[in-house]
Amino acid sequence: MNELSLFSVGISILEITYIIASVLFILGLKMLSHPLTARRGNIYAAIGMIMAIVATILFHQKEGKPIGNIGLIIGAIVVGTIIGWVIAKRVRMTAMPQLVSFFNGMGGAAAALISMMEFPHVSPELIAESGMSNGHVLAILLGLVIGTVSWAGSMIAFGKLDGWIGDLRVKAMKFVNLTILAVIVVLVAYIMTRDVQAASELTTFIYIIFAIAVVYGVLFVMPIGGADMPVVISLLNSFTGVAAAMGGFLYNNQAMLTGGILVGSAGTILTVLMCRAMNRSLLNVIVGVFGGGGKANTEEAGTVKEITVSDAAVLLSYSKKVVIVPGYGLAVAQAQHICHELDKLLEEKGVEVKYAIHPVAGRMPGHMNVLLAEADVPYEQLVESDEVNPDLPNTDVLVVIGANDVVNPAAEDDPSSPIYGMPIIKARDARNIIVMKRGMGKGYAAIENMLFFNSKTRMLFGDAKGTLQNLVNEVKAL
Amino acid sequence: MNELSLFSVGISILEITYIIASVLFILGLKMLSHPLTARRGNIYAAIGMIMAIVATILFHQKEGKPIGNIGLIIGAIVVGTIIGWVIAKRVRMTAMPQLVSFFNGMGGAAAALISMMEFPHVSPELIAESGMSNGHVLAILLGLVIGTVSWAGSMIAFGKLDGWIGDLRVKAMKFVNLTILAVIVVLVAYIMTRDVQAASELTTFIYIIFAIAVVYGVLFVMPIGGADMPVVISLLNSFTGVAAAMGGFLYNNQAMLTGGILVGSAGTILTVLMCRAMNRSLLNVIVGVFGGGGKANTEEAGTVKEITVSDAAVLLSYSKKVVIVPGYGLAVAQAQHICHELDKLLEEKGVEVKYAIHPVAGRMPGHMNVLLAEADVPYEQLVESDEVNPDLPNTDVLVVIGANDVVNPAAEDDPSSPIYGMPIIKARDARNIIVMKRGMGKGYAAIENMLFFNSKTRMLFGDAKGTLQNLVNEVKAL
Amino acid sequence: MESILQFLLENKGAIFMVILSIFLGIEVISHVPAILHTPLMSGANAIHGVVIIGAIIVMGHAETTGAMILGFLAVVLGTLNVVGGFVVTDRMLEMFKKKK
Amino acid sequence: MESILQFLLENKGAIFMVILSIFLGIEVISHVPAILHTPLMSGANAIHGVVIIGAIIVMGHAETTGAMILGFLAVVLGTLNVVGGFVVTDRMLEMFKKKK
Ligand SMILES: NC(=O)c1ccc[n+]([C@@H]2O[C@H](COP(=O)([O-])OP(=O)(O)OC[C@H]3O[C@@H](n4cnc5c(N)ncnc54)[C@H](OP(=O)(O)O)[C@@H]3O)[C@@H](O)[C@H]2O)c1
Ligand SMILES: NC(=O)c1ccc[n+]([C@@H]2O[C@H](COP(=O)([O-])OP(=O)(O)OC[C@H]3O[C@@H](n4cnc5c(N)ncnc54)[C@H](OP(=O)(O)O)[C@@H]3O)[C@@H](O)[C@H]2O)c1
Repeated sequence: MNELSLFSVGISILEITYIIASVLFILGLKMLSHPLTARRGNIYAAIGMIMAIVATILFHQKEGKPIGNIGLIIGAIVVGTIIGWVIAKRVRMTAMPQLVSFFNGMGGAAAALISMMEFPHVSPELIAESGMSNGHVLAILLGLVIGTVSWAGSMIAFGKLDGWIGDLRVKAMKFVNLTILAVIVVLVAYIMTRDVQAASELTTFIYIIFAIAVVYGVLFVMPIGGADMPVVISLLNSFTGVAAAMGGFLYNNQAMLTGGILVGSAGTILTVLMCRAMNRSLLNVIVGVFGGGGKANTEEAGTVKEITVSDAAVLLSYSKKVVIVPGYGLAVAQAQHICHELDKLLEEKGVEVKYAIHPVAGRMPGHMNVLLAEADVPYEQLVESDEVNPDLPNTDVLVVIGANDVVNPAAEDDPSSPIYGMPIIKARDARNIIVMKRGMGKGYAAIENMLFFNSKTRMLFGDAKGTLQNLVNEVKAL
Repeated sequence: MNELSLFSVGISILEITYIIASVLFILGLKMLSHPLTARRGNIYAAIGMIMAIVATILFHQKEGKPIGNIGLIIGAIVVGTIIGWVIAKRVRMTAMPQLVSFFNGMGGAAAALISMMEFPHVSPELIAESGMSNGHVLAILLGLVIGTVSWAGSMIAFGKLDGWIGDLRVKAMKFVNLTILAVIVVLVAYIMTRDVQAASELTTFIYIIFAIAVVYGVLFVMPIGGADMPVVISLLNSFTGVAAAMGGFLYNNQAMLTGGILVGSAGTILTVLMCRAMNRSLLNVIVGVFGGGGKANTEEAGTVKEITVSDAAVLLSYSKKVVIVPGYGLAVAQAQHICHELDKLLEEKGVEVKYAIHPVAGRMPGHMNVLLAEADVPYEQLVESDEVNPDLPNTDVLVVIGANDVVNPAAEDDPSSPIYGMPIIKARDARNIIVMKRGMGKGYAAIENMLFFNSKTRMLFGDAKGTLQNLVNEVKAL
Repeated sequence: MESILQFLLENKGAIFMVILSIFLGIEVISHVPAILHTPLMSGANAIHGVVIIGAIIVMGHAETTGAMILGFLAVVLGTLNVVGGFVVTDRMLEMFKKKK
Repeated sequence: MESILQFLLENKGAIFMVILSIFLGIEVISHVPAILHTPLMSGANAIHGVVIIGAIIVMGHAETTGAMILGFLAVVLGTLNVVGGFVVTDRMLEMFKKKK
């Protein structure tokens, strides 16, 4: 085999590896969307990724030149791997959404960097032939803009979820954002219509676009309510996918193209599905109507009745069937372990205890599952809302712990309510209802909850962790 | 615009049209698999097809030459359209499966003809460069073999379903088939390893392969039980898809490639799904184990009790709830119209009548739906088996008309039965059961049915159409 | 070995397209209810009638009488597949629609 | 107009691949249960880390010190995306598995 054919063998192996990697991405994504195969799917996708990376380092060639700086590249990969691994392993389970956002931002930044570095190197022959208005330049510019927006937006989302950035809601925001977007479009068009010898003459504009895209990313995410972040992260996720796909066009690279587009389209659908699970539209999330609307009939609310911890302990201990509805408050109070202690105590006394899991309880999908799994609550005790609802009339006590919107009967009764139509856990069907929360604070949707005023309801005020601790002590003492 | 750019505009439009057609095929197939959108999906796919055809005639070029013989081509299309349309519109609803098989065969034949005509024209430059063992030749040969097998097989399937070809089951068949397949493979390899100047030197071999493929197609389908034909047709359908895709490779044609592969893969899955609905494996269908196996316990069967038509009429007229289970016998007897007359009569008398539709009742999926729709039975009266089963204990009379396997309790009771595990309509749960059939003949699976010996069951022997007519007369006379 | 790699390399686009189409075909069909099996089979049958494009191309460049006869036949058969396929599918689905 | 057509023609393979991938992305995800939304989001996030390949290519052909610094950064960030993404997803899914 001569030099030339060795060369072409390398390229062939590289291209085939990319195709295999693409197939592994597709398979992985498919498997990720079924509970039983999800974990294996993640591993499949990871294998595809490793294959693509190794093959690129070994076999990639640009105008006949193989990959250089291999030491530095491997160094960078090692650094990235250590940092990424440690962060991913260390972080608390409840901080997962911001972590995903952080890693997403990294991908966006990488895409933007690639564009910035490739721009000055657009081949002069191409420019001589078809000017700056060619697919190559367009892919670079789109990669830059989308990657940058995704990076900046993800960082803000990260900050919000981590609690050190608040919401910024100004009336004019929408107008400002549209203007910035228009400026970006104009700049892109400007660059693409220039008559130059080499792209490097226009590098300054690249930095300008980068700066403006950063501003846009920040302003895009700033006004969105902190609790809507999972949806926004999913959206930014699909942005980064598209940015990666631009790189695929640029390098005529199958794996980047498929991987990027796949994530772009799957991410968009996932965003829509997440919105749907909350019974809202994507526009509604982005414009941020939530948290204010809904003229709940607070006037006629009536009074709430409290219950003491010892009475609650007695009521629970002498029940046959108890259903616990956990919500965001349980996560905030980090009360999952003590809650599981309570349910074990009750089960020892012969009480049947189930957890009713609402799909959007908490602040991310599956939040409650992750939380309770952390406390080792066995899977068989978790019941989905559709399943538990028909059973509630036979339930002696339903205990709401830090949940609010997901048990709000307004979703069924009040067509003017912003949550009207959302499927809920029909708490009021139970024989007795105990609600644990700190006070009369509202939930995420910021609307009144008539359940608290129901004649069957008793309130047990206080931080969920403390209250549950007291309850456990009382039950033990019985 | 000069000549050259006009040329390239035409090509561009053609390629874009092919992409749009491909997308319409995908969309159409997707919509075809949901009840509400199915009909629209079919139309979408048809629009894609028309676009592709028109664009090909207008814009296709081969080495700069546009499509010639346009008059003849349009003539052929007109002839094909008229014949196809008339046959498709005229044929009885119950003859649908053989019709699909017929049209499928036409597609296979077209693919084979294309291969035969293209073979002598394989470009001599290509042969000079890489010999006969190139992708082009392979695509032609595969298209020829697969298309021919599909054509011959489909014609046999057509003949079997139409009743003028019987089953041929010889022990050695499997061996013969494998030998023929081996011969074909050898011939293909032989052609591809020849050292010739032009492919036309090998044309004779093409005809030999064609002839052998015809024999293979015939022998492949001959031993398969007539009632398994829907599965076989679905399989041959995916064959034709692959043959069409070979044409796509040959002409580097997007629409043919996507359309063909899509049908090839969807057809394969559909075949598997159809097998699964009968609780059998594809291999089992092809090798044809059915019809013989299953050592049903005929010995201890006991005796059957008959009922007279007038007693049956009384029983039905004074019931509150009647469920009719139609089966293959109803289709054979063409008794759907008189059956609907009976149910209308009963409904007038205040009896609630439902039809329980088993997914594989009859000889093609949806057979009963099509049959009853033909007799204008309203859709609301049809209930799927899963839905009807929990209701049967409250059903006064269940009337089985020409069904057998789909109500056979062996599927639940007898692990040694060939139909064990198949979901059935749990007829024996009903308060009374009337079974209409001609005698004690067995069903498609050729096994004994203990339902007929159940103490709640009464047999009403005779051809379904005649019996139902008598029943209608009696009920009217009451 | 080398020539196989070469072949794969040259046709990587088409090969990948085929893989994607296979996936798509599987995904699209996998949730179809049993009742639609027959119409779906028939609809798919109509779609592979796309082979008619090949027939038109062959016919459009046919020069001898023999080739023309065969080409004519191929176009007729392809048309039969397309037209018959779509019309029969529509008829079946019409029956289902009639329901209401 | 003409140049757009020309562009489409030249990139028809890539364009069609993109269309197929979009379809596939939609099909593959559309039946995911709500409980898997977060892990799926995280898994998808890891997959778009494939951008690291671009970073490696850029870095592999960087010549000036400035380009090397930026390239190094790009590879580090891409790796963060990939490794962090897959590990975090696995951790989430591990929690779900623990159930039994
Ligand atoms: N899961 C998702 O993917 C997701 C994503 C975005 C948005 N959302 C939205 O989030 C909401 C989730 O409903 P949810 O019922 O879980 O929560 P929620 O409606 O937000 O209510 C949480 C309740 O917990 C109480 N609480 C807070 N801290 C507490 C503590 N330390 N101890 C005890 N109680 C405490 C609060 O009342 P006090 O202040 O009186 O204590 C509050 O009413 C839905 O509206 C959903 O649409 C969900
Ligand atoms: N639907 C599909 O896609 C499909 C495809 C292939 C195979 N299959 C198989 O076909 C079977 C379908 O079950 P099935 O219950 O509908 O039918 P079946 O089990 O085949 O039984 C039909 C019964 O109808 C009776 N019959 C025949 N002609 C009659 C007439 N003129 N009047 C009255 N009765 C008549 C026969 O008994 P007598 O001879 O005593 O009258 C026979 O027992 C299943 O085993 C299924 O797996 C279905």
